[in-house]
Amino acid sequence: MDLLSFYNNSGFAHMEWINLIMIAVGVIFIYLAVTKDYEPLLLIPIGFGIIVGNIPPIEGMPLSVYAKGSVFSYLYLGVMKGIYPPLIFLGIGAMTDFSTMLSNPKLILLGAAAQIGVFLTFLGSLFLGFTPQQAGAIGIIGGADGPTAIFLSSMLAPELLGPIAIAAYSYMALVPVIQPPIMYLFTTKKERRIHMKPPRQVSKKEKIIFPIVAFLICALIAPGSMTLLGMLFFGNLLKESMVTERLANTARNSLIDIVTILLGFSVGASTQAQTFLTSQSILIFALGAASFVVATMGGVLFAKLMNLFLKDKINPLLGAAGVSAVPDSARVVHAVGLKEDPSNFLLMHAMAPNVAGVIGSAIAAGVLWSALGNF
Amino acid sequence: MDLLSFYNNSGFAHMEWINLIMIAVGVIFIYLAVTKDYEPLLLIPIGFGIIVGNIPPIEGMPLSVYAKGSVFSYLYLGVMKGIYPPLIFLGIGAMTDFSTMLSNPKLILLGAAAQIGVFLTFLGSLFLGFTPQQAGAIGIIGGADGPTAIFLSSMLAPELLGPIAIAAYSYMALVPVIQPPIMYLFTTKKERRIHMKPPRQVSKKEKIIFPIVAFLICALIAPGSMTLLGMLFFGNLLKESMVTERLANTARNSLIDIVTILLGFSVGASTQAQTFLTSQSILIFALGAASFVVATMGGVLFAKLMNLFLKDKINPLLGAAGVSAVPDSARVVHAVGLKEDPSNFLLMHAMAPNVAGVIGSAIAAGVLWSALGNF
Amino acid sequence: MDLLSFYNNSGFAHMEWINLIMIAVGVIFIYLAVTKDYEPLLLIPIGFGIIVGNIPPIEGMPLSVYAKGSVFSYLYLGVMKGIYPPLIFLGIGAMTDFSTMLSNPKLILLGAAAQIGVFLTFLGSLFLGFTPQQAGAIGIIGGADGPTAIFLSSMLAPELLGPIAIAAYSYMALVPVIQPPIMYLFTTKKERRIHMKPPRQVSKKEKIIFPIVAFLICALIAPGSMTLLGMLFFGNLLKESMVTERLANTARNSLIDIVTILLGFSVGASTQAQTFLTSQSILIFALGAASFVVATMGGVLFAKLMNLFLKDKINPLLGAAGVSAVPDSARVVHAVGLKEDPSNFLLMHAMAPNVAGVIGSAIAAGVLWSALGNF
Amino acid sequence: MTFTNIGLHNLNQSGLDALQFSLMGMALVFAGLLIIAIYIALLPLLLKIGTGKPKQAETSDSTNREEEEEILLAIATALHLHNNFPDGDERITWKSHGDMESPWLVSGRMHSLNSRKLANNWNR
Amino acid sequence: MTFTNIGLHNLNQSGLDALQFSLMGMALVFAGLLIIAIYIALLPLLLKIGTGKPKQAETSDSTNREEEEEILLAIATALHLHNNFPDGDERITWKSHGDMESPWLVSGRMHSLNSRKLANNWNR
Amino acid sequence: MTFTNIGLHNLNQSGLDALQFSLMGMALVFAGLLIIAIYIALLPLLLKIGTGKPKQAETSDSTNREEEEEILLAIATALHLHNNFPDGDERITWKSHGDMESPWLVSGRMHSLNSRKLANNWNR
Ligand code: NA
Ligand code: NA
Ligand code: NA
Repeated sequence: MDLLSFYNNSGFAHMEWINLIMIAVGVIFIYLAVTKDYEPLLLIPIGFGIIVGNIPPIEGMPLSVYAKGSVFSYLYLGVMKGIYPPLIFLGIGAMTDFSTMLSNPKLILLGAAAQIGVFLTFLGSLFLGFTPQQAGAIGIIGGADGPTAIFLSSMLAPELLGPIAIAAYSYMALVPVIQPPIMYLFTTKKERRIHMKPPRQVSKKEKIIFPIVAFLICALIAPGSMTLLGMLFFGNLLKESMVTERLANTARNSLIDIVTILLGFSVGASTQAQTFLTSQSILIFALGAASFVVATMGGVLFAKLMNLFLKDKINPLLGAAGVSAVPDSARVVHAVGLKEDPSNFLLMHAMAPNVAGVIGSAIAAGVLWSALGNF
Repeated sequence: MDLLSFYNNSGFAHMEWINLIMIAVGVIFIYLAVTKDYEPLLLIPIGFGIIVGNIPPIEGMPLSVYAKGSVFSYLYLGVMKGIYPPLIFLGIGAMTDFSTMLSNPKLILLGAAAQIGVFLTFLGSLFLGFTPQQAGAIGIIGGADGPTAIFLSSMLAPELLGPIAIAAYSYMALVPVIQPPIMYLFTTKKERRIHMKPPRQVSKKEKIIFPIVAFLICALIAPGSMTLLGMLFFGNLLKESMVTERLANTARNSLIDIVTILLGFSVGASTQAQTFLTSQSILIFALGAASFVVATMGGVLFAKLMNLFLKDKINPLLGAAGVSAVPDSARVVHAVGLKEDPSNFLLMHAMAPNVAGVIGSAIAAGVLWSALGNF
Repeated sequence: MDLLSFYNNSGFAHMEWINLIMIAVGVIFIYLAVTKDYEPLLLIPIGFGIIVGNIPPIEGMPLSVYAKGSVFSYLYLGVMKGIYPPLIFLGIGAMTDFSTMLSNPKLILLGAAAQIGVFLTFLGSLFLGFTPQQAGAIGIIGGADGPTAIFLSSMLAPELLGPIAIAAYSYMALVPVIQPPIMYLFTTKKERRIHMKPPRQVSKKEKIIFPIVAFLICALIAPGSMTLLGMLFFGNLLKESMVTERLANTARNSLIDIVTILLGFSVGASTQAQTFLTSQSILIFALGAASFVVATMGGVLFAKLMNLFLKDKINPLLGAAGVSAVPDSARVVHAVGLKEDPSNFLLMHAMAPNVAGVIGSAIAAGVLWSALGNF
Repeated sequence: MTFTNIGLHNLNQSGLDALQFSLMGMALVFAGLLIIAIYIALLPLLLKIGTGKPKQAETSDSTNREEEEEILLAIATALHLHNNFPDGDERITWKSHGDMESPWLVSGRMHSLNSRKLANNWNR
Repeated sequence: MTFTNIGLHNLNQSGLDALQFSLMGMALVFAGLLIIAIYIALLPLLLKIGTGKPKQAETSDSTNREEEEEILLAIATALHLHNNFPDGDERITWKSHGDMESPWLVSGRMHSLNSRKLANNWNR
Repeated sequence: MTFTNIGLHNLNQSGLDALQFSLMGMALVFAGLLIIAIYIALLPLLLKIGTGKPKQAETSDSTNREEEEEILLAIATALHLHNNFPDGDERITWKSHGDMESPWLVSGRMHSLNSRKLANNWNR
């Protein structure tokens, strides 16, 4: 009980430089969120979680997310068991307006095309020696959808959940940096200037029927997507039915906020440098970046392919919104379009491939899960 | 990994016609909620849950509420362990104003009389060959109170929870259809035109003391009702004490909404046709309907019985509100009263037997539980 | 199934006079909260919980917090596992403004000095024969911080959690009664009249950096404080970052309210007279009172000690706010100051030692936990 | 992971032809979203057919009269409640429309109770 | 369930006389609600007796003066806070009244702090 | 607990010197809060040094022009959205600013998207 034993029980005794690196990463996340407004709702909880997770815990004391019986381990259960992501999807469903998608169904296919990033990254990860389960979980980073990535990792490769989640959210935050160069590279100035027709009005009836039918289609084709899409479309039905406004309101406010806080913090706190900073993690970050690039390419090029057959040309920038990363990639599309032609307003149109991309990657996750899961 | 194996992993391969029937039931629930405004806060979550629960899951994959380790099974835990119903009662308590009941205590007895439906249905279920535990759980459908029915089923007969919950909520939604004929049958035109005296003002002090004393009375008589009524009166104290307004507010908004979403959805999702569509379920629906009819009769006839002794006659329509189904049966009473005499306003008076009926069926549930539970 | 067996199953059969005493205590808690506005957000849930917890449960039926499988036992899990207190700290963090503390860092030391109450009570409890673990948990009552006391008790001495929690909250509610005499005793009229300089403006940048750095300092010195302070400073970062306003809002409203309801109620319901009314509990209450007195003395006397060295004298009343009991002890300081000199406004200045006291007792709890925990 | 295991042979392990699987996966994603797109494109047509028939204006008159009557009753109820129940004394609570803080909301409910009889209020 | 087991004999199985039990159950439900009803009917009388005695107007004067003084102090505090603490700089937060966004709320608290001494504010 | 075990010997049991431990504990509490106090006292100085250097007004001009241009674009977008998308038809939802119920919020986002290039907006 002397000074030495106190020192040995303090964080100073066990702090390693790799923990300091991770703490610096956490601080950078918070800095980016505060000063650059990059996805602050995700980066601040994750960033602070990283800082907390890299304080060296006292040997045997129930402190870290990995310590049996610790409070953080209970909060982390919602990540490990895959409970938080569907609840977030419930809230997102209660926020999402599928109107533009309903008014221009052609744009939905762009959300399918962008999923090429998922499968190419899957193949790349296999090539580099990851197991099929790990490769599937890494591939889904290309879906650009945080909750989907966390859900699939927790089911297929929980040992990689930390790096996959951090990679997914980092790149989602960096969408305004990653996507524009690729969009410029694969489109001509003339293409970027294509104006879209204003969408038609969508009736209440169409909006109410949509979540039910869309759920049935997706769940029958890929039952593995039932958990995420069931909650997404359930939330949307709560919103569109007009008679459950108070439930939709709670789902898209208190509920999603509580889950976002717990999810972000505990994912961040799971990144102890000792298990996080491995060569695997670096590979995952490289694969994740590649996957975002490929997905963006996939969307843009598929739009150009569709234009070969369509009379009313699609602005191929919209393809980039197919990666999802809702709603940031839609905003990036809008911003690039505006740069080229200050009268070209793509934001609302970009929401169609954007939300279709969410559905698309949930289907992809369902397919990967059902084929690769260890049941 | 060929087309055939994909087909075998899809929902198409395992879909049976009984699942399609259940999906149609789910769609009908949603349709009734949207177009007819029947209990939408319950029917929409349950309806969508039924649809989700009847997508054939992939063998061995953790998808359905019954699959170990699935997300839905974790959400369903709150149903199975009986956790959601008391939390809903907390919110209901924080919403309920017991003023009319406090101003006219005679009307409370109507809420007791309607519980005859519970015990007659219990006897009927026994007669038809159900076990005593199952019969108790089926009887409580006559309590016309969703959370109470779910709570008691989860404790006495979890294997029947699905049909009992669906029956209870269906009939609660159909109260405006079921009750009026019985009310007309057992009352004369003159009785239906009886006007009630305006209630007296109730002091703050009475309102604050009420939940404490009422809880003590009920819990001492039937300790089994402690869980539900403890939460109901706790919520009411939060509301009436005036010093915990923020807690009451959260209990009757975010908290009850979150629990309602999870409860409704997971109860719905537990109705897989393969286990749900049995001859037992059909019997339960028949018994449930009978139980609502008997409960309504019980309330109306007891009011007429009381009138034999009272100077200030009670409008016997108020007896129908004793079944609870808060606040729908009170509204039905009001509507029937208005039809007969456009100057007869029964709504507020009907709230007294209405909330008394909630307390009454919670006591009945406590009695059934303590006598029939397998401890 | 006759009248006798019903009587034996009722609460009347098993009610003992010690249960009636506890029920009276619960009623007194509610009475104090309603009529005197003493900490109603805590006393009303705890008070009603005490009433519920002292209804004699039916033998073997899953009713009480201690009965395996009961609903209340699930709600109580959040207490036993120490989950509720950090979530409450998250909400408190999202409410707390550290500005005054940042503008006058000298006052922080008063929050350290008041923790003398914790360690002297620890020694006193040891002297009286409690085990070191129990003594640590009792000592923290002097921290005057409900969630910290519950957290440490659940980790060190769960068998004493009930009495410790009730003692902590009782004395926190009685701060306006306990502190003033001590404050008068140890200060002169002249000292009580010392005016404080108005605090300086604190920049946004300082406020954002503060929770991160303060967390690192505390967690490295006492990693055992990581759970509580991690959440406290996380909540504060959500508030101060300005970009996560919606998360901060949910943390300080819905989330903290839900947890407060569940925590208060289940702590109250854990006070069954049969296990609660022991000689140990009486000792704990005596030690708790002593600990509040010592803590107040510690703060006041340390302020006078500091004045020996400072040019700008500190009003020693501010020392009393160092015990935390946020924000009541700060209000008491303000009220006593106003009594002496109607132009002396100490409220804002008292918030500095007040919130420093929260941090101080969390550090003390971390130190006690890491040294005394059974890992 | 030791990087010793890089190579194309990884794409064909433990019975999984990864390339074929990926093509199949993309096909399923496209299939799902394509069917949704087709459904969306066809729905307005279907709805037009569906609502073509029941557009019979015959019942509207009697319905309107019945409805009007009910509105008058609802207003009467509302006024009655407003006059006889002092503020804050009664809130019927929960379900469908949250707290009923004003008697006008109660009247709204009364009205909607009546309108349950109306068949074609799906479009509201 | 095979429907082969229908019959009155089911009402008397495994030691449970279902009919007697049901009667007892209804009796308990009535007992609970009847006692509540009686309690409610008697409470106003009890409260009248209870408040009959302490209706001594003697303390009201000194209390009022003390209270008034405190109100003045509270207003002074409020003005002081308003002038010396720029907007948004300090929120004392949590407990009892939620966020204290305006100094007037603080003053309200100060006042209620004082009023704790008042014995008969139960009726407010 | 039987009260038979009262005494100073309890302060030195099972290898724990309770007195020394308590002193150490108080020291740690003081250490933590003292370091925080020192940090707080020094931070404004550090921030002054930190912001002393980058106060180069050179980029401000080009930045301002670029920014102004973007503001105009944002306003144009806002007006476009307002005119072409009937109320309630589109809410982009979630993240960063909650529901975007008015096109002005969208424009605010557009603007902040652009301002990501600005280096020294930490102080806003
Ligand atoms: Na996607
Ligand atoms: Na009932
Ligand atoms: Na403290």
